Amino acid sequence: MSSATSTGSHFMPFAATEVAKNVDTLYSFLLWASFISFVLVIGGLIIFASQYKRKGQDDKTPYISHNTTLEFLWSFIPFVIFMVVFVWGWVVYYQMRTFPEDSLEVAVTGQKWSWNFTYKNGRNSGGSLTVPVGQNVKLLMTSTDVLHSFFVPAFRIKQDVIPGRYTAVWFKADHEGTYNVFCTEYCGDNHSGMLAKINVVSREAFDEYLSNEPYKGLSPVEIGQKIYAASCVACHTLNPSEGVRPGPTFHGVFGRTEELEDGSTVVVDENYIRESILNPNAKIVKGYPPVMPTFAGQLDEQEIMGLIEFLKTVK
Amino acid sequence: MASDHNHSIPLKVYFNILIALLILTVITVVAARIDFGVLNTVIALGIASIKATLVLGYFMHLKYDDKLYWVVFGNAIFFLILLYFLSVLDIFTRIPQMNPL
Amino acid sequence: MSTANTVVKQHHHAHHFQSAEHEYHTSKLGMWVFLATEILMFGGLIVGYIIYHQNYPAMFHAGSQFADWRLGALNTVVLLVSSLTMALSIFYAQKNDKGKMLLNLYMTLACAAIFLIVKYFEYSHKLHLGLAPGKFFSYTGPEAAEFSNLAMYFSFYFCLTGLHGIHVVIGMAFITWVVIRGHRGEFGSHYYTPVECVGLLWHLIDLIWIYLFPLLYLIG
Amino acid sequence: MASAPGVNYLNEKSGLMSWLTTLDHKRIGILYMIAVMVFFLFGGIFAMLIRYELFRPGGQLFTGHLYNQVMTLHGAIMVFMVIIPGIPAFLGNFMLPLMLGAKDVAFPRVNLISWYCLIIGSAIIMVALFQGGVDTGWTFYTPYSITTQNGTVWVVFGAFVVGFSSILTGLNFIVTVHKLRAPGMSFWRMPLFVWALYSTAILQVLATPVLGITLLLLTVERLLGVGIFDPKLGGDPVLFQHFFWFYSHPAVYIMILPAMGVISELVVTFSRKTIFGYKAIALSSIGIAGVSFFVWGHHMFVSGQSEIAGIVFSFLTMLVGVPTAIKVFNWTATMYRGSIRFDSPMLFAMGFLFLFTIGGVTGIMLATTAINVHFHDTYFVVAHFHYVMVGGTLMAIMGGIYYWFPKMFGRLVNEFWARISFVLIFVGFNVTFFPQFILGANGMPRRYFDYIPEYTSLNQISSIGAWTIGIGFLIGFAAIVHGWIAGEKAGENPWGGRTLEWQTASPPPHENFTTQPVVTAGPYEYR
Repeated sequence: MSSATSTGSHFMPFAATEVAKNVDTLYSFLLWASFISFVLVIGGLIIFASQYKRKGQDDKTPYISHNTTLEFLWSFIPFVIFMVVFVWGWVVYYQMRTFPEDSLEVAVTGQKWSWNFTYKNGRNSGGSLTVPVGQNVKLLMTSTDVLHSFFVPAFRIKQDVIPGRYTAVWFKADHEGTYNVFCTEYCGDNHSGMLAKINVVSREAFDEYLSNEPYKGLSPVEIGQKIYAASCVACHTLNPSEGVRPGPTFHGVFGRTEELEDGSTVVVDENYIRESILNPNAKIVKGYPPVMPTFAGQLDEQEIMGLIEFLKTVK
Repeated sequence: MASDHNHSIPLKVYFNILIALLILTVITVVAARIDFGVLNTVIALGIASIKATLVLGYFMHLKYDDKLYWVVFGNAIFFLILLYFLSVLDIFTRIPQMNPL
Repeated sequence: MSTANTVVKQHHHAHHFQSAEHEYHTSKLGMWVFLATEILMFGGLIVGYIIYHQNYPAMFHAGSQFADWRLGALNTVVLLVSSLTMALSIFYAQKNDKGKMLLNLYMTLACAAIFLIVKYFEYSHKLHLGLAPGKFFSYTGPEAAEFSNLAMYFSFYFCLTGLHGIHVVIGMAFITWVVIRGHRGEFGSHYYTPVECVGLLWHLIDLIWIYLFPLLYLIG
Repeated sequence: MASAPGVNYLNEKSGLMSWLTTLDHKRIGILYMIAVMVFFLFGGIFAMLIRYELFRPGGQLFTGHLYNQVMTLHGAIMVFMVIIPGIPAFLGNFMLPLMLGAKDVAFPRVNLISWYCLIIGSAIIMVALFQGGVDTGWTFYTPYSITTQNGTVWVVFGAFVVGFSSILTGLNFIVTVHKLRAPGMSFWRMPLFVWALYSTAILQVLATPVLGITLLLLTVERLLGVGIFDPKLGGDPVLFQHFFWFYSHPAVYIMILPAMGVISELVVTFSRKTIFGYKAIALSSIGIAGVSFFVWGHHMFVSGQSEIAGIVFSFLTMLVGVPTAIKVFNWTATMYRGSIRFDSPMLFAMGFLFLFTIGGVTGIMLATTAINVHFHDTYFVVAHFHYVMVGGTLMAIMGGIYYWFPKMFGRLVNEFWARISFVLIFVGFNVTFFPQFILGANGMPRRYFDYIPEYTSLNQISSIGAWTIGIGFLIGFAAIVHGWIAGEKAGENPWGGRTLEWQTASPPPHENFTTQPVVTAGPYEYR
């Protein structure tokens, strides 16, 4: 069992896929090649600097204008190295971008500032993706608002997510564990909060996860808590001490009287919460930007109810 | 004196060039009425380029002037074509992906 | 500097140049480099136009049906003639023929004005139909129903012709400046750099129109 | 035109108006110096605030919204208002005519207009601060930049005006190099700084107009909603990136090429030895300028660009590495059997070589498609471009100022404080940015206001380094201001330079040379 925080070689994070290992091999080759060329140049610089200090005001220096052989060599050798690196990079990139036929396909939607994953059987999951170990997984991704980018350091994959178009990545995780997902295309106020997790689990655990009712045996409050952790946490705190985020805090939100942009007030009740989830820009609390995306179509009635019940408990 | 180095182009040449340009305008309008399929754009831009060459060569004196001006202008055209081709290299080689759902 | 006793005013070249001829060639190179930047600026927009034209050929075809090729052709002829008169004004400046030089410059101005008037009628016709760029697009005919992004053709149409039109106006301002100096008798065979440089700008404006005409009016 | 002894460009006229309306390239150079130093101060303050915010995870000073505005302004100011005009418009303006043996640049009025374009453009950018700010990042990627606050229009339009400044400077330099060389100054006798400025000018003239039209379209997009880059209206946001990087990649070389030119001058003078491989360095400047137009897609490997385009751009990018490597090797070889003095300009030149080499080799990593996928938009990229932009260009600016300071003001900068500033900047720089390579390799994305706790310790090291750099630059600037007012009088040629600018008085008279110099040999004849 490995987690996303355990480290791999040469400052890289843990490599959880075959492709990631291939990337690391190329990377360590480059690291060593870079180190050697750096030592050659800077070593030369330091040696010359210490050897040839100015001795007096009338020092004479030899007139060396050029040396064709030497100049050819130090143009040609880097060129050859660059070409080797280019072809090697191409081979690994080809592997990264050739999609296997037998993939588990998952639809990914990025929106400000959360990730949403939908399986083919309609199972929907916000904020975390569960996949089986040793299985090719193809993610088909799009965005509902601006550019985002789907980045999993442990898999060494990254792909921009573009509104109006589908882009794709694939991976085959060889180790069970939980891995970080970051958004790496700047997308606004809470870009750095647009995180998700990939849970790589055994085949059995995955089958159970997919076949189960997602909320079997959970109370509405617990359902709401899960939804909050997946979709709301990036913009709303549970406690003001957690810092300032783009949206109002949920601390004591239920029953609170909020002042709106137009100066009117509204009491936060079930209807207001429901409206704010499905049509967020209808009533904006004063002092906050109108940036929340709609969750209509992403949360079903059971989940909205759960969220409302959960918010009642946040005090 | 500036004029010492100027090849004075005979007036007749200017008028001939105008006539050539007008004829080419007629040709391009006529050509647009006939459907050549994908070649439509190529033909239209080809005729435009012939016209542009005439304007550059005679009205703007490139044919007679310092070759350096030609290099400057040629560079602009070259990098413009580069902008087009390398952008298109991406846009028309993308593999479309479908929503699985 | 020449000491020839002519009726025209003498031009004194700036003192960081060795001679008037040095100044003439330097100015002209500067003008050509400037034209290169103009080519790349317009070119970027034209490249965008061609790429989207390839993406949405049917929509652009539908859009170009609204551009009246007869008016476009008329404007092409007008600009080609103005290019000739501009070239002739330089020719007569070199020949020290002040009257004919000015006559040709006035003819160039007249052509530019005709161009803008035609453009005005084209614009008002389109705006009247609601074929405005971007969010002001309000046309509701059958083409708009068929192509949801028909507004994009008109966005390009107005951006390209608008930027070109601004250049026509700027060009006219420069020609007017040359006319005023010409009336003062500053130009002749010894010194006609401003006439030539403004001429180069004017020809470039013509050159760009030579491409815009088939792109916007003819192919679709 | 002969002028009386003791009369130079600084004291021949006085009063603020004589400066604001001057057509003298040297005075315009000084105007650029003041403007760029002021802008750098602003950009630097923003950098310090960013590092304070990132000292710990979670919010310290700002909300995410405010942080993104600070981050955007840091980027936009440093790129458009400091580093791009930094060397060409300031050192270049001052030195180019002197090095060519000319009295001025070809179009002095255009030169002054270009300074005003910079100032007006910058003022317009500043207006955005009072119009709700701007939080797009300096790259203005669509569709985010279409949807976010109204201040964006001001910044985009301001950058468009600043672009004109760059175009006009480049235009002036190209024409000056072609038409105003002193008698005998053939192309192969031009100093390498002039070659570098010439290559830069080509880039400025050919690349900047495309940025101009792109930013203009973005402005129109926001005002009229034309939909050319808006996916909702059928536009392609990736095409915006193509257009943007068609300029902004060459812009990277607009920033670094003149720095390379400065280093060529410094290494030669302080080694008192002719340059090794003059033609190779000169041609590699032109080569870099040319190839730099072909490589922009390497900023877009994961942008949704096609794989084929990615491969082609990766290949072309590798080609840029070759002329860059040639330069580094040639500078090092120039020091072989030289007679080296370690005055502060030379220290900055050696610091440049050290940092630029690191920036260069990490550049090759980033050019490799497979590795770029992991590193793209992480702190690895942030570290890489700071190594070339700060470690490269700013080191060269500092070295260049100290080197040409006696030429500009006839005085010397205090050597002790200059060296202190070098040590602080050099050490602080590595402490700041080396940890960022590791952060990036570990996966920390850039433009993050907050980060996961695993990244804390490296971020803290980085912040401490940043404040060290800040102090180093403050000391350096204080030394410059002190040198201007009360520096020790320098001789005509304190470093023993051989290029033409050292053949006239320091500071030079109004039209540079009392008698027209005639060139009979190459620029670095140390025999």
